[in-house]
Amino acid sequence: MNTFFLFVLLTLAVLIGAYLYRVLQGPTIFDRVLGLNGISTKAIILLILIGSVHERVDMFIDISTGYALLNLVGALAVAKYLEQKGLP
Amino acid sequence: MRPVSSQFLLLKATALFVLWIMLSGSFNWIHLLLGATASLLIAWINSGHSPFVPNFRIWGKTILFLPWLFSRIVHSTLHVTKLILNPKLPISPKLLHVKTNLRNRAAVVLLGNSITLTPGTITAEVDDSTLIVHTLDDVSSEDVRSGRLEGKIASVFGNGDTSP
Amino acid sequence: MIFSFEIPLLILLLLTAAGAILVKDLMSAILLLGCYSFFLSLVWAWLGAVDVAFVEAVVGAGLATVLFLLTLFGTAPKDSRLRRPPPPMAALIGLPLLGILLLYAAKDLPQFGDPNSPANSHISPTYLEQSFHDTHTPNVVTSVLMDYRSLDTMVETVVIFTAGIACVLLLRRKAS
Amino acid sequence: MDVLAVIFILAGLFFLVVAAIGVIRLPDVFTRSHAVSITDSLGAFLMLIGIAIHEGFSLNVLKILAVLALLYLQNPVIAHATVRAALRAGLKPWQREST
Repeated sequence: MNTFFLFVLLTLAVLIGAYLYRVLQGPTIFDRVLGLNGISTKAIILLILIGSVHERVDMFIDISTGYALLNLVGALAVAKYLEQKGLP
Repeated sequence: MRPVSSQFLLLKATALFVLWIMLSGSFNWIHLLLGATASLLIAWINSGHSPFVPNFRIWGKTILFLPWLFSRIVHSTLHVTKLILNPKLPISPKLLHVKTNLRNRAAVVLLGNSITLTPGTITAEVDDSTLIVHTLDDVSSEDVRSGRLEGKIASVFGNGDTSP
Repeated sequence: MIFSFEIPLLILLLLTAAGAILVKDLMSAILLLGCYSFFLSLVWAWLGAVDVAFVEAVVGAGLATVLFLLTLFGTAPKDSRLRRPPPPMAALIGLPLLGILLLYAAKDLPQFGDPNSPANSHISPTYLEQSFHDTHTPNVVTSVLMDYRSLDTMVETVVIFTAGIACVLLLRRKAS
Repeated sequence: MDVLAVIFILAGLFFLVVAAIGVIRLPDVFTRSHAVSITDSLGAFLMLIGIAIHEGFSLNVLKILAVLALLYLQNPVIAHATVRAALRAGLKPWQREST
């Protein structure tokens, strides 16, 4: 089972690379924001998976919950900022 | 400032308290007391912000609505998956202006959220009676254009659409 | 097995850091820094340092992004593009040399998780066994931070408090 | 039990891969946001349910379900905020040239 989880973790890391390409490359700033949102969803999944590998899921879920809640605040702040300032 | 609905306050405090128990995982009485105090305090501090007055009668119907929404999500996810994996990328994105007859603000919020949650359609702008929806192609926007989703939500909220 | 997931994470970390330095406008740099601290928190989580990962995720990825954005709100002119001079020659040569030196020195450090290293054979067991007897605090991390290192933590708190006051003074709405 | 968990996780992984391909392939912000919403809706759901099955019944399952509910509540809000900001900033949605 651990080998399987490692495989899933590595695949997710590669997928994060795809989103990171969008963040680094993205023609507009909104592509970057979108990539960041995708990465943060993966982050939550990855944290829980890592917890499952370490068999301490309870602690890792607390991290992912906190991360998800603050991610909402951050993403809304970014969107608000871009709405007011327009395209850079 | 509108008067604080005590029902709503208690509801918020209960939700926060459940979150507290889940995160702490301890049933020690001092932890429970601290959690209850903190959640009541937070709910009281934040009581001035919410424009919604909860309507407990529709909750059962809302929970019944969710499985239907989930089936639509699965359906359109499969559709969008086919679109993306198709080498020719047969998409024809466009912006739709959708008029809605829903007058209840909570209903409009639920409509917008359901549209966004379904892959293939995303709410780009919400006005009082118009939603601007971006769609990936005509198949994925069928529920929105035919008014099926709106009909379902209207039936959740009953026909008492009079309260704005 | 422990190292095979770190390598892709570290590659992502390096890419993000390079991107944050090379990117052309401040907003993108902020987003990339958010990404960066998220990857860092994943590395901490993978190493088993859960509380460090928690702080990194909450403060680094969440709070710092919002604070940077508030700063941009308050200060940025219309054009927030970065114009940076080319790096000085000394830095271009000196920093890689320093990095190589550090890597060379790191070879002599004990292996990660080595049970015979001094940290694991003397210090950690002492703290783990004695801290409750000394301080009556159930959490070892808390007892180290708040009791053994209390002066250090107090001065840190002073620094953070000062920074907080400065933030409030800068960001508060003008009374008009 | 573990077989079921593996099936769920692999199915979730499939949708995550599709979403990543979509994020790379699709032409503009609006269409890409659809690809991201696949991840949020079904990929994360299947993945987290798989992990919950693997964990067996305990308080952790409740926590995982809470994270899932949180994702379902917040992701539409984030996607909507981003797309609205893009629209208000004056970005034009991509359209096929031939039509």
